[in-house]
Amino acid sequence: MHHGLHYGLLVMGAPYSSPAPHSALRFAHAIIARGHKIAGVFFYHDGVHNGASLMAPPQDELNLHEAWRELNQQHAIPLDICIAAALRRGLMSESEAQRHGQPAFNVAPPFELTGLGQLLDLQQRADRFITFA
Amino acid sequence: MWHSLSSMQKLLPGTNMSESKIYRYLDSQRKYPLDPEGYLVNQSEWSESVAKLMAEEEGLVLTAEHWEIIEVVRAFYQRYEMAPAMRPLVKATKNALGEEKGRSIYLMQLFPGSPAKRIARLAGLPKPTNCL
Amino acid sequence: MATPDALLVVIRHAPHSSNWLREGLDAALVAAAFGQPVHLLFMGQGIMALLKEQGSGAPGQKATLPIIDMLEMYDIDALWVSEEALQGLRIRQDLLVDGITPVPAQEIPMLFQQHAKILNF
Amino acid sequence: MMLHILTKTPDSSASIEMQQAVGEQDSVLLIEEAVSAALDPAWAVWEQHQSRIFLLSEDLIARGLASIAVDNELPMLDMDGFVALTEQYAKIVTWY
Repeated sequence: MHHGLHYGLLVMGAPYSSPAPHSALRFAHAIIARGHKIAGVFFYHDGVHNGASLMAPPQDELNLHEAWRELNQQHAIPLDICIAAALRRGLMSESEAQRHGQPAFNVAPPFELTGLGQLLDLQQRADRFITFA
Repeated sequence: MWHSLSSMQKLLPGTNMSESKIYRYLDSQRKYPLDPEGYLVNQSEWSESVAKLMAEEEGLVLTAEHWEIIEVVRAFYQRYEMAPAMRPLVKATKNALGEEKGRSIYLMQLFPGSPAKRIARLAGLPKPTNCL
Repeated sequence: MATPDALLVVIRHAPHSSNWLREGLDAALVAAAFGQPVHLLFMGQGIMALLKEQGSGAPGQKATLPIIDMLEMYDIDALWVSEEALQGLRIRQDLLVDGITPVPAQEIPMLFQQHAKILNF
Repeated sequence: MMLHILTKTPDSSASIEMQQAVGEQDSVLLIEEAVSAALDPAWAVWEQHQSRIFLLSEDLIARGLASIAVDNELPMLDMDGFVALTEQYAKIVTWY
């Protein structure tokens, strides 16, 4: 009866400062295990740090950035980051680095910098919309 | 993984900016640096002649009708410390100049493309930061 | 009072404490700019964003009051505050900007029920 | 009818604000720091929402609070149960 729901996730907690990204990832895998789909994950507020590709925790700890990438690779789940929240906090994709004249970048596909419109669109499209913060 | 942009090293501050494709100058005397999207780097440098130069390179001749809209946007920024998106721009124009002009079609005719962004640039305001 | 397709944005954080307030208001502004009806509910410390005597920001920070004043330009007219929270903070309504509607404690759950879409900041 | 997720301790402002918003038909799920509510079976919210309030078991176990929750006869859900709960509520609000 409740199978095949589309979930949208909003992640606003920073990796290793907040338990939110861990909770969100475990929840994401549980959603899929129950036969549902994830329409997208949107990162806002301090959650944008999940997209930092320079993240290098000790080898025996979960690398949250890698964990999100794997979720994307295994289930083709879009990973969208609010561009204004990211730029403020020093996260940039290659094209943003070019636009801002910066010598390096730290956001790469499958993470995408996008507008808040994407968040509102995800909330509209999803059958279930859940915030982790 | 660390992404190095070797091709961009020359753009680091302190290197020769004139070779850069990112920053450019509005004027031939190189007085007014622009950011990669054509916004003024130093807001305080804005003047009516700067606006005229900006408009010129966009192929736009500023008439009295353009100027009154630019004034509306500058007043909006003065009051709210943010450049307006299209919807509040229409409302602010309506409040200041009346029903006839406070319509998106009118603003589109004066500033074709995306009026909110174009006017913010011509008015010497920072790029709207809203996640739009 | 509430339309089914309106977005309810709940603001619970004060100015100058974190970026929750600004980023919450940003979400409200973007939704409104896209033409979605937006209602704002201020709870707890979030009420501090409505104090009319707020000065300009702490050094290097932008003030919140201009954004609150700007909401009407985005057609965000429904600004609700929890009456209970007002009393809890000992804030009289005349200390707040104009156009605020106090909501009695027993009606707060109703506001949440009436909105299909909610963002909680 | 909706689901409230609380992530902060029972005495947090998030918790107080959530209590102001919870309606009679609503359910409550306690995760992350909120599972410390297991230590206080006298917490008003246990009384008010008896049959519709749950603790996330893996967050309890991680914090060493699982047997206390069992002793106090408080209802627990695992991650799969968390998803199942969200299936029943079209609207979910997180308090943090």
